[in-house]
Amino acid sequence: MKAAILVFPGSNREVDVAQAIELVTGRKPQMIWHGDGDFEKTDLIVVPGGFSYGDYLRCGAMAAQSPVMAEVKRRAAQGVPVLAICNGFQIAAEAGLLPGVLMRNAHLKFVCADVHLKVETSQSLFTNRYQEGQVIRVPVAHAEGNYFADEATLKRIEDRGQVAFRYCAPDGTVDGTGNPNGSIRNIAGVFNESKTVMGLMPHPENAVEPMFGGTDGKALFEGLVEALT
Amino acid sequence: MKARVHVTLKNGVLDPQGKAIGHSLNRLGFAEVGDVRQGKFIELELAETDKEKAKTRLDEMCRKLLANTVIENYSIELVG
Amino acid sequence: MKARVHVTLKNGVLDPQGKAIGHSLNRLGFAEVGDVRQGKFIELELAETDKEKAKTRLDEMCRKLLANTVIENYSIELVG
Amino acid sequence: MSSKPTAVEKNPPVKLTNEPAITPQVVAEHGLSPDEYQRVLGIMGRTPTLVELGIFSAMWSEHCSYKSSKVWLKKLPTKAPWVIQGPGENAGVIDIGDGQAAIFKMESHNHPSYIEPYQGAATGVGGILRDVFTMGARPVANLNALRFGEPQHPKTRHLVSGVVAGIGGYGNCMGIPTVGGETNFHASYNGNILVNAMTVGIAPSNRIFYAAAAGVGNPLVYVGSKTGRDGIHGATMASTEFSEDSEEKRPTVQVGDPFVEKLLLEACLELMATDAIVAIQDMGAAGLTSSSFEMAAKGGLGVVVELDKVPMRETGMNPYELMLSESQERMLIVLKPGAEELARKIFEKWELDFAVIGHLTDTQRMVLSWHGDIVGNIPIPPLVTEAPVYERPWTLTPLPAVLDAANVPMPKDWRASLITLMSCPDLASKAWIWHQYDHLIMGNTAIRPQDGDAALVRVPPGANGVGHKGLAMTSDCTPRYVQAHPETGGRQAVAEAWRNITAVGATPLAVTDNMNFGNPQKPEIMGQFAGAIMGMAEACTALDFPVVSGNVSLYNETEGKPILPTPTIGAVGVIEDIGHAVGSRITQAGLAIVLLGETVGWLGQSLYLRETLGREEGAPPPVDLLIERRNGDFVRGEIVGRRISACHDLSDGGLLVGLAEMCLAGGTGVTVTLPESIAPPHAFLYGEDQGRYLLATDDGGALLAAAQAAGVPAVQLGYSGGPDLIVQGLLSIALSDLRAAHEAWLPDYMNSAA
Ligand SMILES: Nc1ncnc2c1ncn2[C@@H]1O[C@H](COP(=O)(O)OP(=O)(O)O)[C@@H](O)[C@H]1O
Ligand SMILES: [Mg+2]
Repeated sequence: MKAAILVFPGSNREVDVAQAIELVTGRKPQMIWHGDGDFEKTDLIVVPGGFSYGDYLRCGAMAAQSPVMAEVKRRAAQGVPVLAICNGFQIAAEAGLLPGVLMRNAHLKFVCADVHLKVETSQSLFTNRYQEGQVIRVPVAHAEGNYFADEATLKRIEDRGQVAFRYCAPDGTVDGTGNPNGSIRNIAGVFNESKTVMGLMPHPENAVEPMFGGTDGKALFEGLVEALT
Repeated sequence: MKARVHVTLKNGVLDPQGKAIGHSLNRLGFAEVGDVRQGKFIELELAETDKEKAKTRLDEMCRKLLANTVIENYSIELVG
Repeated sequence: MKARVHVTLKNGVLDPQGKAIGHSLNRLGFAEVGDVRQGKFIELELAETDKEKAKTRLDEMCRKLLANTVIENYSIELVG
Repeated sequence: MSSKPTAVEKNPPVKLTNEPAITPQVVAEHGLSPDEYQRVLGIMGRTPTLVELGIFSAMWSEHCSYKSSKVWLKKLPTKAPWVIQGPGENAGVIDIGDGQAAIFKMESHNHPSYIEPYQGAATGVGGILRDVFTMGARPVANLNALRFGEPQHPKTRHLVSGVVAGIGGYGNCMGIPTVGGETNFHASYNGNILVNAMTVGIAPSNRIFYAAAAGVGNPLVYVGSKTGRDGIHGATMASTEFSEDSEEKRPTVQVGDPFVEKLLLEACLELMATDAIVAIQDMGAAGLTSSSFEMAAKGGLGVVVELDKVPMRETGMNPYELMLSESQERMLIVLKPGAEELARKIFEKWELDFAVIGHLTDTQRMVLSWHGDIVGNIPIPPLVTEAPVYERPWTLTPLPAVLDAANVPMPKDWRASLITLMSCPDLASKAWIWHQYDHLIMGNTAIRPQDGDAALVRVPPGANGVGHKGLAMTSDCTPRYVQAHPETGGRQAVAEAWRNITAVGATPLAVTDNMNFGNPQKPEIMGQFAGAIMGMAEACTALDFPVVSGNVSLYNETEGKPILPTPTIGAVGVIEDIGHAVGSRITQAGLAIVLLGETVGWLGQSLYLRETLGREEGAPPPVDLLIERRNGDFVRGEIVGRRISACHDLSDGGLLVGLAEMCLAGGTGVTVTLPESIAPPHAFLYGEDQGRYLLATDDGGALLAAAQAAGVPAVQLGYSGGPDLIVQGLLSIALSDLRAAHEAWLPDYMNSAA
């Protein structure tokens, strides 16, 4: 699997996700500078976490307008898979690649902690190595991960199975206790309609080694490798 | 010329910041405070003399960057 | 009655937000945009009918919570 | 560019329009004593211009000159075979093997954080980060040591939330994990909180960058943010006269821009990978003044600074403001000749300002030009060699009488006493704080906050691809001990830091300190400083634990009331194989719980005494450094020998608190029995005797035998297992109850009515 990772001024988890991908593929992904409107063909595009352009106006708003994102939109339209993590999710949402928006956490504080996620479907490039209903433990680290969409959008994405992950309690119960940021219906990750683009707030890339946060995130990357090579 | 842009959350969109501010004001003893909403206020210097041109450009800026029209409204005023 | 409060950074205080917004507007081709400053805009519902009372209370709110007078200015207006 | 002073450089500096005369009042406003001003006249041979006066004032301030503390800091041991750079540079540097070096320092931002908690704390983090990456390191971890007033003080809640948000806001955006620290509350900090920030970075040991300028004619380059009127302090209000700018245009609080700092970090590391740099120095306190001065002074050279070339954020700025501004996210670099374009490209790629603002000369003078006029011309060496140094009078604090445990009542209700301690502000969980810090980014965090005595971060393999080292870091100080007896307190702070590093299995290597004290002109305060230094020096020497960097913050007083003397110790250690490290979490049943070290039951200055009886008295627990070392070396050997599954040092709150912390961290209970002891139960369980550890191991017998062979007192207390913490015959408490009390205090406090 050939992967490309976007790098914006202010990106800061691009190294983490590069390490995770190298761990499962054995090869270094290519890093793409935000100014580059054009880059070589890849099997996967990753929009990583961080504070692109400082995230000063709205998280992801400025990055969504960058030349490289115009190219990403073009390729996504052609079906090139895109994995958008944390700030990447915010960017993809701002760029209209994914439904909904990410608002300030309900408690208004940055939160860095392990959370539990309920896998909503195994029917996707990104989740094929998980069981539907499986509970995994991965960390979040954000101040604006409070997912919001209007009723119509929610109904649509839920009917079409576009919800990838929901925050839950360790036992899998989906309720307020497991929700770290106030996301509507505990939504932690969503797909686009064709399920070729996935955005999620949690960081699977920080859960790929036993000593460093566990390995529950590894299957996501292994699944991608399986599907894309 | 100078422009002032207000970006506010649409009705029905939850506003955690506003709610928190309302809470703390009540807690601080300002019982008369009811609903509170927080928005953004952006002042821009424009090298543009034609009011109409400026307005259309500002409108473009808001839709492209300053506001997320999925959840936010914006209003534009030109000062001098 | 309704009140609108603007909280803005004092002159000379660095405004990273404003700077970044100006930058990306220029980058997006809005070359006419010069200096940009971002502030907060807060709307409050008040269970208070006396304008004067409201003003003094709002002033108190600003100094106590809404603005950090070390680096920010605030202005208050009452609507209806 | 000529290196000799040009004709114009020889002229006396021109005064600026409306520049105020240098009256005694102006001198006083610049914090210079009449005697210090006489030195200035002696050095200058004429009345200084206002800019020159401002420069003397900044360079001779306590902050830059260490005039009150210098004579004492000299007494700290700073050398060891693994020390690459001791105090004197931007940060300390130690060799950690595999061709790698750890670079670290701690710095205070106390006063700014009290005035504007968010920005004050944020810029504190920004400043210490620059100190570390200016030397060529990529920062890999942040820590922070916080001291707030008593919880019931009206300002405390606001300060806690602002400071924590500011530290997180800056570090999180920079993408550097904040992995540890400490947080205390005490009335003495009501009007003067302490915010001490520490950064640890890693660099190839053959690619360290220093501040000493070299190469007459070499260009002096300014990079980063533009210069505004940030942080030009009260003294400088003298300058208001010569511009009509309103007071409002002179914010004394700096605002940080972590986004720009992140760009600056990446740009600097990119430039450092080339060989374009001769010297580099961040602009910290006293901005352009101290940075340019230090670079020239360290290189024994002179410098011409063309102030009109400095990138400015505002109109109407004058040389005085440009020299003294403390705008953040700026660096000064001396480049090799001809490297300008290469460097410019890199900084422009990162959208940062880049300007050549001067060059080096051999005149040993600092010459400031402003649109062709010379506005300042100061000889550099005397400003350093003739800087005031004070041997302030000092009186040591006498050792208080030892408190006999017999005179301290037993708890009437053991359960209640433990709950009280576990939920008291100093011992309650600080999760509310560290969950606001990204402590996982970079993917190298092996021991997270609360899971061990020290934070543990993986060191990426060296250039040769070798190594799976771990870097252990901690920050410690027990101000109430230092208050009671500074020498003992200084000794204890160093010993606890050493113990915390040891408790995860790492070898303690070096120390950075942050000396927070009151007004040094009071003999008893200077005595506290002196005593603390003596204790620290003794401990650092005995433990081979040299001080490689540090910071001094004096005059921490409000209305003449000083803070508790707080010499914060930041420490770093290394474990060769990170896989061998242990935390303090008891995660399985059936493990033997063993207490190492001697317990006489020392209740003087204990938290039991303070929190359950409201008494702050007695002599603090003594620290025997030989025993400390013997016990620690033994523990470390057992851990790296893979014979230990959890370890926790005993400090605040004593044995029972340490045991409770291990149970909560790992979610497993224990049942222990009090051994034969000279100490009564409350002294045994709550005494704060030093040099002790609690260990969990699956072979208690082997550990006891090994301890005996090593001459280390050891006793098995019981076994792990079950949902409760049980002390036979004294108390039994469900971990769930303990957890509720331990974890609820801080969030409840922060959420309760202001
Ligand atoms: N301000 C802070 N920032 C980050 N971590 C903190 C802070 N305050 C406390 N902690 C963490 O909480 C835990 C308990 O702190 P402390 O009681 O000081 O540990 P110890 O007694 O072992 O020195 C430690 O892991 C420490 O790193
Ligand atoms: Mg400790």
